[in-house]
Amino acid sequence: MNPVYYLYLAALLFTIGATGVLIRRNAIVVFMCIELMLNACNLAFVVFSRMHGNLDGQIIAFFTMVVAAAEVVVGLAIIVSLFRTRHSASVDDASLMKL
Amino acid sequence: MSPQLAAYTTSTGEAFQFWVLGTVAVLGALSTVFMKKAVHSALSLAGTMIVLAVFYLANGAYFLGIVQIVVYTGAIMMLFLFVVMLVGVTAADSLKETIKGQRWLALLCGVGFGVLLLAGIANASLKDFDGTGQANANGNVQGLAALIFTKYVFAFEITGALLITAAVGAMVLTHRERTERPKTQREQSEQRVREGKHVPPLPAPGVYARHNAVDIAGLLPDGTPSELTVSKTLRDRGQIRDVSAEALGDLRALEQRAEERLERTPIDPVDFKRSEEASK
Amino acid sequence: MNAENLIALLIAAPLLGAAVLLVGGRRLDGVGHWIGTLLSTTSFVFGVILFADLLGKNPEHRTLMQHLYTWVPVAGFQADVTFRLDQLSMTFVLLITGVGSLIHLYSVGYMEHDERRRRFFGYLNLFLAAMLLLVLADNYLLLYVGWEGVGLASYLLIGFWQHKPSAATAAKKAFIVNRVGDMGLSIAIMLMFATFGTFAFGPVFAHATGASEGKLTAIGLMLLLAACGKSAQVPLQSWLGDAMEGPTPVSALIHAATMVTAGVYLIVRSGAIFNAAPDAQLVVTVVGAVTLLFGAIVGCAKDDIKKALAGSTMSQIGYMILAAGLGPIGYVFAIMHLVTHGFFKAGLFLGAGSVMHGMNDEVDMRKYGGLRTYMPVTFITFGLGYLAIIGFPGLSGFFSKDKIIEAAFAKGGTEGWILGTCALVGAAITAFYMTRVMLMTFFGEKRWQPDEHGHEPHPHESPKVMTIPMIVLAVGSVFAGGFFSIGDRFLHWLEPITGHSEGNSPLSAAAVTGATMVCLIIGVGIAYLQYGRRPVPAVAPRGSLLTRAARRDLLQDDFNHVVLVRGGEHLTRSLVYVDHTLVDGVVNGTAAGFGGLSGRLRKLQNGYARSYAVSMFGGAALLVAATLLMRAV
Amino acid sequence: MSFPLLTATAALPAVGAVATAAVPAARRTAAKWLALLVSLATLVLAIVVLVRFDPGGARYQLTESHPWIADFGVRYELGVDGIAVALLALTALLIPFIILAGWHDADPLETGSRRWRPTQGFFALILAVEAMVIISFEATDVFLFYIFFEAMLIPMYFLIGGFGDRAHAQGEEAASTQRSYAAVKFLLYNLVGGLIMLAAVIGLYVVAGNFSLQEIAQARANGSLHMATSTERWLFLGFFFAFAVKAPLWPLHTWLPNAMQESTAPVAVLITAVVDKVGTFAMLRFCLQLFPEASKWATPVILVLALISIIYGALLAVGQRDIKRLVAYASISHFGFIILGIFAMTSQGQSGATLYMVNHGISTAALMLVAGFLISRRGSRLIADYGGVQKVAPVLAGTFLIGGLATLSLPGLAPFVSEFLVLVGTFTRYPAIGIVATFGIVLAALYTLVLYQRTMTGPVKPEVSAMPDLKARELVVVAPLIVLLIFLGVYPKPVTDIVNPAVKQTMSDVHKTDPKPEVEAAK
Repeated sequence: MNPVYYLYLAALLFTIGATGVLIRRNAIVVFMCIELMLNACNLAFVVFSRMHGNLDGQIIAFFTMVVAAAEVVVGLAIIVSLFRTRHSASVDDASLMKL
Repeated sequence: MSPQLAAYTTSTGEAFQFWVLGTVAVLGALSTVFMKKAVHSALSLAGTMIVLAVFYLANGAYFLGIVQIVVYTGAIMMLFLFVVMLVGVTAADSLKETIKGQRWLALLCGVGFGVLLLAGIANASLKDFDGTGQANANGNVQGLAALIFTKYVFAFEITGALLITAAVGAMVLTHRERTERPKTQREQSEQRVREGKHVPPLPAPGVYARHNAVDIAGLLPDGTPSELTVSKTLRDRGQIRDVSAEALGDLRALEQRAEERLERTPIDPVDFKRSEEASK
Repeated sequence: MNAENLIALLIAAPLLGAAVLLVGGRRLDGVGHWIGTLLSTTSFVFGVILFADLLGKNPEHRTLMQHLYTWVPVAGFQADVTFRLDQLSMTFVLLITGVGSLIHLYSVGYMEHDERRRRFFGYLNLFLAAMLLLVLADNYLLLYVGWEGVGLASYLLIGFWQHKPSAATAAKKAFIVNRVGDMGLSIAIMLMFATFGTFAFGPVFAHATGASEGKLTAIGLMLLLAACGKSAQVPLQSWLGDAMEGPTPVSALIHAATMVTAGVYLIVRSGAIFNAAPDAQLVVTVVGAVTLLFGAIVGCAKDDIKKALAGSTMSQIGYMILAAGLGPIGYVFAIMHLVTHGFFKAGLFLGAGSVMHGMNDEVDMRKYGGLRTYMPVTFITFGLGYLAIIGFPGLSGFFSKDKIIEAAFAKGGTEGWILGTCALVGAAITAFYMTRVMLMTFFGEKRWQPDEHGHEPHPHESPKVMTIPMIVLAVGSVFAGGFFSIGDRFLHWLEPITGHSEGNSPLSAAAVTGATMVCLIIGVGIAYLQYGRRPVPAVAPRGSLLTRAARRDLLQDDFNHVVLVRGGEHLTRSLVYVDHTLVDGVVNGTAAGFGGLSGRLRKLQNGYARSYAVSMFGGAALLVAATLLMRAV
Repeated sequence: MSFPLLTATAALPAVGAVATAAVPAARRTAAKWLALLVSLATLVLAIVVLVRFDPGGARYQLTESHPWIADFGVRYELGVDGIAVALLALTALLIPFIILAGWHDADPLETGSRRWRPTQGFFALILAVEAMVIISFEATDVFLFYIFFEAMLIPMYFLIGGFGDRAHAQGEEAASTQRSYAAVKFLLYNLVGGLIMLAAVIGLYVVAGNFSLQEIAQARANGSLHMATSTERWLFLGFFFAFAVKAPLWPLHTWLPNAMQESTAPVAVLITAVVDKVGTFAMLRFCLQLFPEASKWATPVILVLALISIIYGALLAVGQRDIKRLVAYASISHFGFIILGIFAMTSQGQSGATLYMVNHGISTAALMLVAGFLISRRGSRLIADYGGVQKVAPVLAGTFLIGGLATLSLPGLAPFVSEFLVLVGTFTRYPAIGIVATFGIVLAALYTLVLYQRTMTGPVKPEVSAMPDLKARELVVVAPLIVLLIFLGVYPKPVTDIVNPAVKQTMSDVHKTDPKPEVEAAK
């Protein structure tokens, strides 16, 4: 088996995650989908690392994880405070930006 | 694992592992997206992540594989579950689309993007795999550490700053400072009177002391259930148990027995039958 | 001191007067009229000095040039402020300053009770300066300055009583109709520049024969258009009648003696061009002939004394234009008639002014009658002027008009006959309408009545300051013609400038004179029968179709009104509409279109983050597609 | 290095604008005097420029050149030729009069708020416009010119939208709606023009590699810079469009009547007498020098448009009911003459057009400012609201008449010389167009005299019966303009001497010579 298949898998997961972001309304699920996309990327990075024979790809994946953690913390905080004020976790309810 | 795993071609074992776990990962991803309840989504995602951790290990990223399980699946996904618990269940859980055309556009874009991406990967000449054997010669963790603290030290420091900022930010966002005195009970009741709805306290759940579970709606005098008596979360989840029919059936039976004893003509057998059914 | 240097002073004196009087303000109210008169007279004195100087020279060297400065120097286009004083301009200078000074004097009395008299004299001086500039200019552009300058002065003076809407309208009309003529002059100048590369008199006339006849005809016709405007010739005659709204001295000076004859000056001055363009000349004669009949017919029907005289002016200038169109046969006589006409017509207008002065500014002749006993001096001077204009033998008009009729016949061929006949008929009509004016004003019963305030006019003779100019002019109208004609003095004086030829008249001079006399008698006779023998009705009878048309200036004004004024109003109004709705509408429509489009596009911005995400995702997909495509290609 | 005189002429009003804006709210009068003094000092500098300029010398004089944005070859390059000097002097001359005429136009209605400083703003904006116009006349770098050509819009926008006539028939609210409509219209029209020009400026850079007018013109002249015919034409159109909007040429004119109608008279003068001149000036300097062949190619169309402007503007002026609008349409007609003169491509036409720019500036200023005084007295712009003013305010009526006569190009007043030169210049090459344009002078007489008749003559209307005559300040504004009109009408040589060499250069740029007359009669 060629390790390229990992890349196909990563692409597939990424696409599924992206589609999920678009069709789910629950902010928490949307966030999960984003995590899925990030993980798909991480997989790709790790495979690239293997492909090139150095560890830089893994480093990037590592950073991605850190950033994802930070993002999840802030994002969930936003969801919680949003839920507190509007009693809803729907992303569609946060549409004040329209005219 | 042995270094040759990370060589140009993979062993049959890895191939087998890939196909099995890959299928699991995809299914997990799909159910993350399509499960109706957020908890199920979270669990599916956790599954996918564990599979990915295994893949990391298979690709020679031992450190990341462990981190993925410990930090990601262990910490972050738990955070998700906590939030799901906090937020509870809302109407947003419904998979019904509210924006016109959104779903079709999303699927179209998704399929298009995916196909293109896959085509792109297929197109790229990715024949050469050096494998991580060389890089992991001194141990994967040591290799990573050497890089992080030399080449990527600035990025690492900045990431640290980011994490601190995120932590502070999360606290600021969720922290609620009372800027005004909380309303006293008296003020609350005055407000209720002024608004003219629910002047008395909300009715309690439970019917006739036969049922005292919180998920059973109280019955109004005509025998119909009152939504107000059940907590909103249960209502949103649709987890109300309606016992009104049973109560009405009991009433009918009681009345019938009274009729029989008083030797009057029995009333309306059809109604009776229905109430029997309902009570089953 | 050289005589040339005096030329600029001729103009400077009245210009100074105008500046002082108009800028000086109220302080000068007490002496303004005398300053104006003095400066006008100064100019006349300079004129006389220069005249004496010219007479002392050989006829061939009687042209004085004074170059002041270069006016507009642009590559290839050289306009200088240069004055040319030759016999022709000298004649005009004397006429203008002479008659002008007399009329200044007259106005001192006539305008005595007008609070804005100072300004009136300022305008009169301005007119003199402009008119002198017109006749002294050595190139057409400078002439154009004078030409429009007199137009401006005329505008200001016609509208002098501008609180009267009729006066303001008449002034505006005069200026605008004149502008149409001016357009002709400017086109003529442009044509000259394009043809000759210059528009100075000397070079243009010297090379006139070198240009193609088509160009010359065009120049000639444009000059004729200019002359028509200024000299109130058909078809641009309509303003002259209305111009009588101005104070009477203005009518005398500007609209009888001097300014309106500028057209004749222009044609005679441009003789070299017309001589080389016979077609243009023919048109000139036709215009002249038509106008002389037109003016005469209009003059017959008017009851307003000034308007009757205005019709007469038009008609007399028609004679001059006719003569000028005849070429060298007629130039001299055109100018001679112009000078004699200047005398008698100014005299007649001053007389009319004197009558009005005594009659509470009544102008309707039907309300006069029998005035000869009340104002004898006016009667006599007016009478002499009358005899002069109808061509009574021995008086000025007889000599000058007779010569023009002769010259018309001398043109030869059918044209000669037609033009001559027109001139003869014109003479008869002149005799008719002038006799009518005379009879209605000074003879018959008195017909005046108290006005609506109950003031009955008390006709009285005008003060000396007014009668003296009238007397001087009357003397001129009696003797000028004879003085000029005896020994062909005037002919010899002007010949070096205009040239002269005898032509070949089919009739002898005596025959023409005889025919003229017959016409004269017929005209006077009919008038006497109609107005002398019968009492004049105080209210005008309805009259025949022709009379009614003539009262309305032969409907020419109505035509102008309907076609030009109304049409113009409609045109401008619809253009305003078009500008607002179409030109501006396109712009506003574009703006509204963008507004609508942005309203539509705004709906795409529905505020749902997921919607935006879809477009981002779609964009990303497109980018991937583009990348792949680029790699594939 | 010598003293940067040209920079100084532009910098002085710019600094003055800042200083004026900084004057404290309570010291309104000080701000006015400061602005006036700055404008007078600028006039002095302009006169120094005029004196130092040698008509017989090099084409561009008093040049300054410093690198600015080196990467794109943009330089801070100034220099004046005869045409620019004349217009520079005109601008510097008119601004003091505009300031003096608008002395009370921006006084705040209620003097309470200490932060409210409209007066300072008004005068600062005028000075800012002056600085930008002056530098546009001086710039010989296309990019530099473009910057200020566009930047001018900003202060103008606020002048139009922020300050209007006090009294308004439909009340203050309607007035401010109409004002902002006019201001936005002005801005949008000119921005669109500017945008298209920007594209052309960039295109020019792509083709030529730098922005220096002199270098490009020289390279064009000696053939070292070749442009494809279509490229040249497109670039020309880009430039011309912007200038035609600014000028304005039919059918891009509709912003002018609105802008002039809604702004105060001094600002209206600023628009038509100063700012719009940049458009016609730029046609002469940039269109003809940079794109001679394309200019010749476009000439027939431009001439016809100019002709339409002349007749159309005059006819619409006849049909107006609003004094300021009438003057605006008259200006459109006059701009038609200027453009006609420029594109007739004869020495007379171009000298006449330059002279026309100067004269039109002065004559419109005279007419419009007097009209402004009139309007401020009665509080109405409608012609029908006046009548018989001559009787109660003869000096006002007299100056108004002289302004009107200048507008109708009466010989003896300055505009006549220029108008006639334009007509002659056009006629020698295009007789038919010359003749039709001559109709413009008849129509000019019509609209001017109708305006005068309806407002000044006739019976005195009760509303105007107490109208005061011109005050000393107003006379100080009008009298010098009238003197100048007469002086330049009688003796235009000082201006033509400065302009002629520059026109000769331009004529050689476009490789055109004057048509020869049929008969060489001139000595």
